[in-house]
Amino acid sequence: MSSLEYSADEMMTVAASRALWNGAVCFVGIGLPSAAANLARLTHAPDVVLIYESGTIGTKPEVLPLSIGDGELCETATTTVSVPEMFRYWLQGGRVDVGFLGTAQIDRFANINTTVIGPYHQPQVRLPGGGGAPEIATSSKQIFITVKHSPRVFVEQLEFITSVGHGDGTPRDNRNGALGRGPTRVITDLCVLEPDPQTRELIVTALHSGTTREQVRAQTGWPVRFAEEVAVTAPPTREELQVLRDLHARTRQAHGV
Amino acid sequence: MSSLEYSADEMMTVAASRALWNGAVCFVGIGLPSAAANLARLTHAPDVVLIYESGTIGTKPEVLPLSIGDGELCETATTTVSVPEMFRYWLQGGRVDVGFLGTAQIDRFANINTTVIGPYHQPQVRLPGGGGAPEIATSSKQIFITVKHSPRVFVEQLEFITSVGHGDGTPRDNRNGALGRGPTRVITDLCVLEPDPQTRELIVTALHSGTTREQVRAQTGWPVRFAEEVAVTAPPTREELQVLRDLHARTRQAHGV
Amino acid sequence: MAKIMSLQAAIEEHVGDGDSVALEGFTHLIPFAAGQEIIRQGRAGLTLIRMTPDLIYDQMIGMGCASKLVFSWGGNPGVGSLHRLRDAVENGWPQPLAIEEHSHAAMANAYDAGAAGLPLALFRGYIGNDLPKVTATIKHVDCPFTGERLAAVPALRPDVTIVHAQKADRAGNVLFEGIVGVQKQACLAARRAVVVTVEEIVDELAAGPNATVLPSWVVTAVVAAPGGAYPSYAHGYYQRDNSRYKQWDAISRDRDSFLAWMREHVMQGARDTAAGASHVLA
Amino acid sequence: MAKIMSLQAAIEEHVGDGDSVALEGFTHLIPFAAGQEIIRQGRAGLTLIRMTPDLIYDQMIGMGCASKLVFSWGGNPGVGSLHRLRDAVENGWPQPLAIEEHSHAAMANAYDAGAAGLPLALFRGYIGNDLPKVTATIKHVDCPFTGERLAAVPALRPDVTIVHAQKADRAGNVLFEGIVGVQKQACLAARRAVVVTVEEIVDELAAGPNATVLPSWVVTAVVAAPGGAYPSYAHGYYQRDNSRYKQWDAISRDRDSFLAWMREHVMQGARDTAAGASHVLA
Repeated sequence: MSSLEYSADEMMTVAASRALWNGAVCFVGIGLPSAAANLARLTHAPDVVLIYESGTIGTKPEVLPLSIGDGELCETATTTVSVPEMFRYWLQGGRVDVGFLGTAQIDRFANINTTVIGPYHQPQVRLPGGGGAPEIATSSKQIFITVKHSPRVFVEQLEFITSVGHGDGTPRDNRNGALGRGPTRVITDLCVLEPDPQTRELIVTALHSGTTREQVRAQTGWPVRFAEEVAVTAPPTREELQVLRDLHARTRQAHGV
Repeated sequence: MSSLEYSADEMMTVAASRALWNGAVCFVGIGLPSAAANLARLTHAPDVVLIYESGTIGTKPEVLPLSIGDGELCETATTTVSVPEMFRYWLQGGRVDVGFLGTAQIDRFANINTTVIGPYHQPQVRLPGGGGAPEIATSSKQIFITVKHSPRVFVEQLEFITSVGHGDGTPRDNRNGALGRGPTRVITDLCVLEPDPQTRELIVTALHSGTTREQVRAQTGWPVRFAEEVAVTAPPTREELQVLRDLHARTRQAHGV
Repeated sequence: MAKIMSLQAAIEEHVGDGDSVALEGFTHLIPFAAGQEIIRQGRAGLTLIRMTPDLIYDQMIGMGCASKLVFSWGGNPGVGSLHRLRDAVENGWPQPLAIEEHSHAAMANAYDAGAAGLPLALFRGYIGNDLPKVTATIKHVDCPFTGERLAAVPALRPDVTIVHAQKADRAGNVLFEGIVGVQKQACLAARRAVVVTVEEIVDELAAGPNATVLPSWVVTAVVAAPGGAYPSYAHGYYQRDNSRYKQWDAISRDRDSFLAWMREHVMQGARDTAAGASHVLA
Repeated sequence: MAKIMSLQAAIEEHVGDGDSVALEGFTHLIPFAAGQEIIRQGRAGLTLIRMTPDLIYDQMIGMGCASKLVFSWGGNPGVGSLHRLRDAVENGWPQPLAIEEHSHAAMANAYDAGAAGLPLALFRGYIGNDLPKVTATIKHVDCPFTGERLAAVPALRPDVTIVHAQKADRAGNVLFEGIVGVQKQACLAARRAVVVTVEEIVDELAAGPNATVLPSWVVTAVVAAPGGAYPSYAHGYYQRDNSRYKQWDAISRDRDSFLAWMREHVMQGARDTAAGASHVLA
């Protein structure tokens, strides 16, 4: 690889896209997860099955949707079902390999908050809320989270858990009803974190090419730990960058902004 | 009316058809109810909404279906939904004005048996079973039953209640969960019976033209009572007979038998 | 991803003795060809699940494939009894048949719950009738908001679901049209395998955006079986052979005539399906 | 049978102060024209129900129509916050807004239960998160078969449901196509009235056998409102105006600019809808 110019955001999207395998059934959140999932589909995972909560199954958008229910998603889908069916038969039915989420805040056990900053009834900032995430988080076989690293995002303590990750680290008990393994990977613009197999605390398992441990520590709101062996994420390939940039360009043009 | 020749079966179907009003939403059982409901639609009730448990809503068959799911029902319907949706949104949803049922046996409280003659686990005759009727009987706003009069049908005691009518005559308590008023009319080839407002026992409220009380008593397996004023069902009109016979002729031709 | 294969191979690979199997199709699109292939392959000890057993389960029961039947209406539609079913229940011929009997509403809800990954279905049903006295799987749950007592049945989760549809594309996506019954729910409720026979395999499904489509990745095997729903019907392909349903009453009433008919029309090859296919061509 | 009427008359007749009202449409087919007519008619004290409040409820909340919001995701899709919703929740402007907050799964199930005439919805949800601590209507039920503890929420039963669809025929049967969301469920869950605005009223719906159709007899009023989903979209008619969604962020961030925009585009007549209609023609 010759050295390519790329942004940290591009690295993040590329690293997130690589986590998806061909044929995976992925329930896609809007924003960063959607870009990563579609990049995967347009590169190494052409048969990834993308599901959006608007009811579109097996969608292959030419441009990234701005909303979770853009017409493009329906027009390029294998089929489009009602929203109750989506949540009942497809998500709760246990058919989703990967739930791919973004978030506003995340704690060391990969619990996420998209509801509120400050007390719920006297919020400093009222965030949009859970949407599909609370049940995506517990009915998908595993969860990937992608979010930009910052100490306001990676916080010591959440004021509100919108969607559970690994709770307080106690191993999940089937009787609490969560079907899947929960978050297995968090991909940021700096690194990849995975839950420690013992403690379930997120630890850094890979640093993106060129990132230092200090950078990660500075952007994490708790004393973040590193795996015994920390891998280095390969930089984006020329093809990955080209496909991603084309996708964004098509998207900008289509959205007329 | 000049005197027309007609059979007791024709009188039964005509009398049953007259019970439906224009605009009624009718969940139709196969056989006699289907003939009556379609006769109503083709005569005085053009806007009756016919629903069959196969999922067809607002169907307008040219010929009588042999099965509850003939293609004709779907081709002439406003829309066709899945069977779970039919039972959940349309029947249980409380949208049915009249559930129109046939039966193998009926008792004095209009409970019906279509399951078994003899002990359930050692049946003399195994009948087809309940199908949609158990919940049609309790989720429709009212129930019409049409069946040929005979002492083997109108029995003192059912060995099995497949679909509840008025139970043991105790007024229905909303807490038992039945939504509707239950059977309000039983139309046979001899007469019309309705529940006594007090006791809920079926009593004869109309004799078909030319039928005697003795005939009804002889064909009823319990000492049947008569209303204080017993009406006489007008014989079929020329139009009713013509439309019914045309319908049967079209049906015979279409079914190729 | 669905694998396109022959009917014989699909049944050999996916249906084993003792399995619970749902062959669904509500009057329309009944998978006769698949059921008859199961008979030819001599499967035994099956738990057969179907709202309306119809002629296909009458045949399977009469040929000794089944040890249990889960059903909600066991007649010959528009005609009368299913004589092989009755003979099994009333006389234990050719072998005893355990039955689990429900209402349509219960089974439709139970398939829906199976598709939805729930352990139970909750509905307003089984009020005032005797079915809960004879069917052990009917329980009740009180609504925590209103106190209303609702009926509960376990979700239906067949080992294998087999259905017939109009079309699949070459990737194995399947389209159902017309009376769609509980096919989609039954397929999504299957624990181990979903086998779909179709009238034809096409390049493009040409389905509307909200048509009843099963994506390839929830289907195990797709089988081209033109006429495979005969003597039931396939909307857009051929009509229900009502005369065959009526003839079945006489054919099946007697054990010997039943066995003779099965030998001639099913056991010596898929002649019944061929009759259906000829309807398509006609 | 649905009555075909004007938007003004339909809202006058069917939406009263203090009603619980669901204007549904999941990103697609959001009934903007109807919501803006409710604003023009000055309704107050409404309980607004919607999975994704979107711009339409931001407008209704900012104009003082609502005293309560039932919702599951309250953002501007792809853009960020709904500033009028935030201002009401954070600062009580223009008046305090009670909120009942759910997840999408809960609301979708609750509409489904409402359509099904059940008092509650049962689903596998609300596991491990804090929503049950702040939303009083979340309870639990134990499965009598498996012992699994499932989440329960009351059925949603709005007094009035308002949706937008592509077409109605002259009898008032309604066709939805594309992303159909929870519209059918929300309509069938309504207690008192169902108002449907449509792009056009046609002679024939020309719908497939299993299309998403509401029969006329479950619809109260049908209103021709071309462009009535603008700036959301109507599959087959016009696209989502993503730029408007982005502009809304600036328009709505400030109370005065919001009020000025509403005066110009909504209060002086249905200019926003006209903009949508011009998209159709374009």
